[in-house]
Amino acid sequence: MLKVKSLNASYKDLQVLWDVSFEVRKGEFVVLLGANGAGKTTILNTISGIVTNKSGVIEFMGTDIAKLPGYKVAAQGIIHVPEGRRLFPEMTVKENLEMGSLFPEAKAKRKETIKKVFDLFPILQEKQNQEAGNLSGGQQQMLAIGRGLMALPNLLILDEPSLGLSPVLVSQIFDIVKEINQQGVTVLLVEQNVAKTLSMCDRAYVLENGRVIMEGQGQELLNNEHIKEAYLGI
Amino acid sequence: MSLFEAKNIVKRFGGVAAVNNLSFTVEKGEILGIIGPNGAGKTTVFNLISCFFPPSSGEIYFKEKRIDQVPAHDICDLGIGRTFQVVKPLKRMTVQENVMVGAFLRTNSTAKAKSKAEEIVDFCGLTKFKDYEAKSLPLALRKRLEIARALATEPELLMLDETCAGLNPRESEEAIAIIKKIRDSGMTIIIIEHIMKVMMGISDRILAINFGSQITIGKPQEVASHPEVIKAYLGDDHA
Amino acid sequence: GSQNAAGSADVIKVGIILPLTGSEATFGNMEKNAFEMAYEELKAAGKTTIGGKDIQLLFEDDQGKQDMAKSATEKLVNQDKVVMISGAYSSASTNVIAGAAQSMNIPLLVTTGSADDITKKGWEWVFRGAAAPASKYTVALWEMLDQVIKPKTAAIIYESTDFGKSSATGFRAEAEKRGIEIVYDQPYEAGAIDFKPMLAKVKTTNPDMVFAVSYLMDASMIVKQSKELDFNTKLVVGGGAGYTLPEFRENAGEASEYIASSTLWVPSVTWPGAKEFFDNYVKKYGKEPDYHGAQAYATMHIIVDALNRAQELSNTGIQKALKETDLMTVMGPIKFEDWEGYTNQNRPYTYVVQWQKGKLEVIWPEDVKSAPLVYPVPNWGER
Amino acid sequence: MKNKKLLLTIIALIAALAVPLIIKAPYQLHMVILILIWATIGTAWNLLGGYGGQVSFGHAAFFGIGAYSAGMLNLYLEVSPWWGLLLGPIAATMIAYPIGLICFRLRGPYFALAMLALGEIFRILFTNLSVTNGAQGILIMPEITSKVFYYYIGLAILALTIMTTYKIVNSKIGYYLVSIREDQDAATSLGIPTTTYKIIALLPSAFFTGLVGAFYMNYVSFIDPKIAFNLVNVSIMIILVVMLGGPATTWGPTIGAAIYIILGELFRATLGAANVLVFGMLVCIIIMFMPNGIIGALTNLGRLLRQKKGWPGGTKHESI
Amino acid sequence: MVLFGQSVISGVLLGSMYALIALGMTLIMGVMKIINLAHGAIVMVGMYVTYVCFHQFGLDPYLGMFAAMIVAFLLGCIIQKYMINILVKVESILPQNQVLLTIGIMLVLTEIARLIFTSDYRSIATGYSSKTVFIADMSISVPMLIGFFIAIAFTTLLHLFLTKTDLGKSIRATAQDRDAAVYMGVNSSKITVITFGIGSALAAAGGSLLLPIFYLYPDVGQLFNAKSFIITILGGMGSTMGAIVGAIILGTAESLGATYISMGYKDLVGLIMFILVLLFLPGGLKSFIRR
Ligand SMILES: Nc1ncnc2c1ncn2[C@@H]1O[C@H](COP(=O)(O)OP(=O)(O)OP(=O)(O)O)[C@@H](O)[C@H]1O
Ligand SMILES: Nc1ncnc2c1ncn2[C@@H]1O[C@H](COP(=O)(O)OP(=O)(O)OP(=O)(O)O)[C@@H](O)[C@H]1O
Ligand SMILES: [Mg+2]
Ligand SMILES: [Mg+2]
Repeated sequence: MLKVKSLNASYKDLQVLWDVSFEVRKGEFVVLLGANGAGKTTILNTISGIVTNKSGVIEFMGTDIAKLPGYKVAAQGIIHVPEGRRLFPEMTVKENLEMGSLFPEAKAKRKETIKKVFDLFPILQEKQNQEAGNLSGGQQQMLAIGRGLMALPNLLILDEPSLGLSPVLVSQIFDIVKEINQQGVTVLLVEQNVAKTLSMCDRAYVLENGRVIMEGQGQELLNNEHIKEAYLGI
Repeated sequence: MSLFEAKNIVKRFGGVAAVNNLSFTVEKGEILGIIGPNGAGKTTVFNLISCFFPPSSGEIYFKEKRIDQVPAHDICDLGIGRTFQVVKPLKRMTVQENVMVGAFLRTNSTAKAKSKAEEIVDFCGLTKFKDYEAKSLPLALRKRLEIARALATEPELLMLDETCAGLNPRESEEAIAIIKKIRDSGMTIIIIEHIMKVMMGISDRILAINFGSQITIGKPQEVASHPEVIKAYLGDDHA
Repeated sequence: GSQNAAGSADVIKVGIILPLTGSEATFGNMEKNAFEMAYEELKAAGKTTIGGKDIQLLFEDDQGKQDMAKSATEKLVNQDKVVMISGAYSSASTNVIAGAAQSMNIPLLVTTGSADDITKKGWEWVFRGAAAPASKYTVALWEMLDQVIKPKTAAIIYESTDFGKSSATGFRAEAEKRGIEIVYDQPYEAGAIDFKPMLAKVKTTNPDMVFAVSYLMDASMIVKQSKELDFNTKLVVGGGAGYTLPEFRENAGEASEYIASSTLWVPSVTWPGAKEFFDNYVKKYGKEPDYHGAQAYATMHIIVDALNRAQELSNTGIQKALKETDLMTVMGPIKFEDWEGYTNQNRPYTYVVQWQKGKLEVIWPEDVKSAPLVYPVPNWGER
Repeated sequence: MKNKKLLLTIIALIAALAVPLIIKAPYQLHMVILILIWATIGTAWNLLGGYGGQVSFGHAAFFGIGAYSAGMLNLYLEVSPWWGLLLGPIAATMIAYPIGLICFRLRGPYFALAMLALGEIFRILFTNLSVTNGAQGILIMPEITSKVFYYYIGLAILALTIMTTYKIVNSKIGYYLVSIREDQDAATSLGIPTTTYKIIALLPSAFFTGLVGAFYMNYVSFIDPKIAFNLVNVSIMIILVVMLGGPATTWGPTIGAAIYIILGELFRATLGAANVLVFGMLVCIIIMFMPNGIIGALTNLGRLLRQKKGWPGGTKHESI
Repeated sequence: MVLFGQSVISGVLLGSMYALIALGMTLIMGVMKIINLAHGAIVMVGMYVTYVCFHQFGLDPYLGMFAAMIVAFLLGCIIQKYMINILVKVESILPQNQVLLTIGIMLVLTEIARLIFTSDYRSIATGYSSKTVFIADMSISVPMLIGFFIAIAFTTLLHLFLTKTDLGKSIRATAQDRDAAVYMGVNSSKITVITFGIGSALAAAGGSLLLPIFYLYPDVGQLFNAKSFIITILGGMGSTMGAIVGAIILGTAESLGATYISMGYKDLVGLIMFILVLLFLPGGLKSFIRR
């Protein structure tokens, strides 16, 4: 479904991605691993067209999207729940959710999807008329994911969704991601919660200094010595 | 008397109480962890202590002096340093200059501030990056810079807000090592963190809150096995 | 600027500073046109060549800013080596140029700037001929008020600028002398959209007459809104400027009817050449000149006259020639005299004019009037 | 490094002292004096705006008060307007204090707009009050005509201003100011009383602006409220001068002033009716393509040439 | 009593004349966070368009208003697309450099107008320019009354547009976080361009409403910048209802100030109100009105 081939990307004159290749197949749950600053967020932003200084091929369902501007990528059904949530702080929770469903198909089902999101995150329903900026960190994260779901995505990209969440919410969020995946949405996830994600995912890629150094099944990597030492700190 | 004491503090935003009648003490030299679900009011507690806004009611004492009405900048002078959950680096200043700004609290001499900063930059393992602008650092280092800058003000009480969030296990271990080093130098610390492994490892006591009120306070093991904490915060798989 | 020094040998340079861009550019350009027109006429008459040297006009743009006026003066005097300066339009610029001219011992002939101060400092290098001190615009008006109208109460409204304030001060002083009660006396900031609050207040004081000093568009706003408020008084007199210009009539429409004003010049004055100037200007530039144009036109004549009479074309020579000026111009006879604390100041002739049936008629002084005064003016409802 | 800087400063100073020996034409010298005036205002503004990040749109207030101090001394006490050089800066500083207390309660654009409003308030007050001679302004007779004299006074004022701001900027206060500019919350958490330090920056800024205002009055010999408190021609021009040269740099305002004055006069003298139009276009182009001024653009270029590699993409910092 | 009534009526009507201009400002400043000192110049452009329509094609100013809005919309789009959008991409020490850009734009627009139309004052005389109706001795200007109703209509429309339509929400979303809006599939540069365009069109409409009763010249716009700032802050940044209420409050305050203090201090009333609101009511009227 998503094929990335020899992707290079830079900020100004500083190159951060070097010849990155990976793929995500339809219905899969793929994880990107890597230390801080390895370039995970950069990869995701390259896909969704926010980082423009790049070369290489990004193919989504057969079409090359590498040259598309960001907003057209979203129109393809790739929805990115960004690092740091990036909500619209002065809009209400409900308006934030509505902003998630701007494309015709999603808009047609707006009411139903909102209901589903509220079922997933009851706290959002409770706070639906509050400004998003006044939510606590965890609530904001839920809203960000909810907003992503509103678009009825083909491919859902999540960048560290568990960041700053309480343990119970972390498990909840992972459960939800898993559930979304099982409902047929393809998921590409970046996480620091290495043990947990590796045990859940189908496949994973390991990134170091902007290069893919390893790939494999989740369980398989979990037992890898290098991974154990560098990421699990065992 | 304890080094720090909060008495029945309340903070309301609009009608909602983010912190609701919370009381706790911190003893000299200990590490107090604060846990609680998202939106429980942890960061708000820090903001109250550092007087970013005044409490709706209640009293806060530090070294037996009441501090809840003093201007925010005096808090640091009194000996309370903090970091921010959402890091706030002084972006276009170098790492060293960031730390110098902290060090200037205790000296007026540029030379002294500089040497002090160098010492602390080294202590936090940032020497390699001391001439880089703060905006070019990755998150892990920015968080460490927050700690370094707060340390430079020579606090007696240091408040750390999710300094390990977003770090991978390996990096958080490095962060923990630094925090332990700080404690060993005799500083008192209040720390907020969601990663239980970290909290269990370094806290002397843990305060668990929900809806702005205390659930329980005590030894890490006791708190972690408190049924209400499990229910509201840890979830069943942690039990 | 050393190349220019060599060139200055065979031409006589005269520097003229005007606002050619910026918000005062309308008048600056009108004056520039009038200067040029006069120059060409004088050239045709062979007066612009003196001892084999041609008079050359150097125009500098001050954008209506005193900073620029200072720079322009410096440039003209020190780089272009002009023998004398003329200009400027605004009082602010003229003030600065006057100070600079005085300190550099260069003759300055003021074209328009009307601040009283300019010729009240005893500055021997500063001359004001075609322009009057603002407080003297009303000489004819007071004659008329004394002889015909004899008001008991008056209201003064004026824009808070140099010209407005000087005019109001002058009017107030004269009124006090005569025991006329000033029932309303306030400045306003130019450019307001709504004068009704002020006018409504004036209306409650019910004055015999209103003396208003306004720039162009404020003038028409004030009379239009007086009409809208149905504020009737026996006579509204403008203090010059805004109330006499063609645009006033155009913008105020019927509300301009019977509004009077004091002024320095109208096309129908009897001074020789005035009518020709007006007609030629209209023919040449397709626009009607107002008194600013006449001032510039007359100033050009004064300059050429003085330069022709000067014993030598040095600063002192020109100063002396200017001082001895006795010339008839479209603005009337020009002489630089010292009186009432003024130095090198021509005694201005002033007029009172009134809009009647869309035409600006001279109603005072008696001997030059083109139409009789309409007084008291009918109420708005009856016009 | 340090020695080199010192050497350069000394060379610059000697060159500056020698200017009247080289430029003898009064007209050119007049331009240079205007440059000195604007360089001083810009440097003073830069302390608060460039380093402290408190962008003031109301510095005309201080300029005007300085100028009026000189004018009113002459008008009422009939003493030499040169005494204004003493009274002007003091008056401006005294006015600045309450202004600071009021406006520094606001941040960012709100602060900028409040200062804009205050500048306008002063203009309206000075237009309507009769003690200030209202709209008529104050005209004085310049006592000294030698341009060289004005040049050296102007130079001394600029040198004093640059030296003082340099000292401040490289001390604790400077670090505090920059930290306030970068993140006020962080600064507060580090124990910096932000309002106090903003005022500490405002007072000298107002002082020197007032000083140069008084000098301006002596030099130009006439002011009225429209000139002295002008929003576009003073308050905004100051910012333009600083932006042009490079905010938060020692020499930026001076370079900016030189360019501003020279180009402005060149355009005025040569371009005729289109001169302001061209100037406006130039402003747009400079801001769009040199957001950190000429010095900023040059250092950026320097960086590109010098620094090619290095993690983490960080640009090494030039001294603040 | 008549005097007081007359002042209040004048003030309310005057305020409503400011309202549309301020509405444009609140969209550009409040929603897009751009301090736009070229706003007045755009009002001026709108006025000239209306003027030309009237003189060349005999178009009534209330119809010319639509032509002015279209021209100003395009002009605003161009300014945002080719100038401001380029500027926000480069990083600078002081974010306020964007203000200076708008000053440059103001100079350019004003001088272009001057080259075309010279500095002459121009006005149009319509049959209703001076029409008034009297209520108990208090005069009400008909064109101002028309302006009042048009202002209310536009405000209501804009309010509904921003809160009820997806495009309106996208505008607000883009203002708050450009990149985040892109993640949602919003073409955020296009949105900023449209927003600036709409803001400019409203400003031009405000100018057109003034034309029957006022006059124009190239610098006329400067009269409106400060007023629109005051109103925008007074009403609360980005609040449409705040803008119109703020405008009317400012108009009334100016009017009462002119009557009871002095016309010379009229503008002072507004400015002092401005500073007081900044200090003591930082959210503006918005805090009361609730968007
Ligand atoms: N806007 C930017 N400008 C310049 N450099 C950047 C920018 N964003 C990121 N970088 C640099 O690019 C590199 C990769 O960053 P990226 O954010 O992709 O890492 P990451 O793997 O997502 O890390 P984290 O775990 O901290 O989220 C880092 O060295 C970072 O400093
Ligand atoms: N400035 C504010 N205005 C209104 N409500 C606020 C504000 N700051 C915080 N709140 C509310 O107060 C509550 C507590 O927030 P706080 O940030 O203290 O939570 P927290 O415990 O730190 O959560 P997290 O673990 O997610 O960081 C939340 O419901 C939040 O919405
Ligand atoms: Mg990342
Ligand atoms: Mg928190």
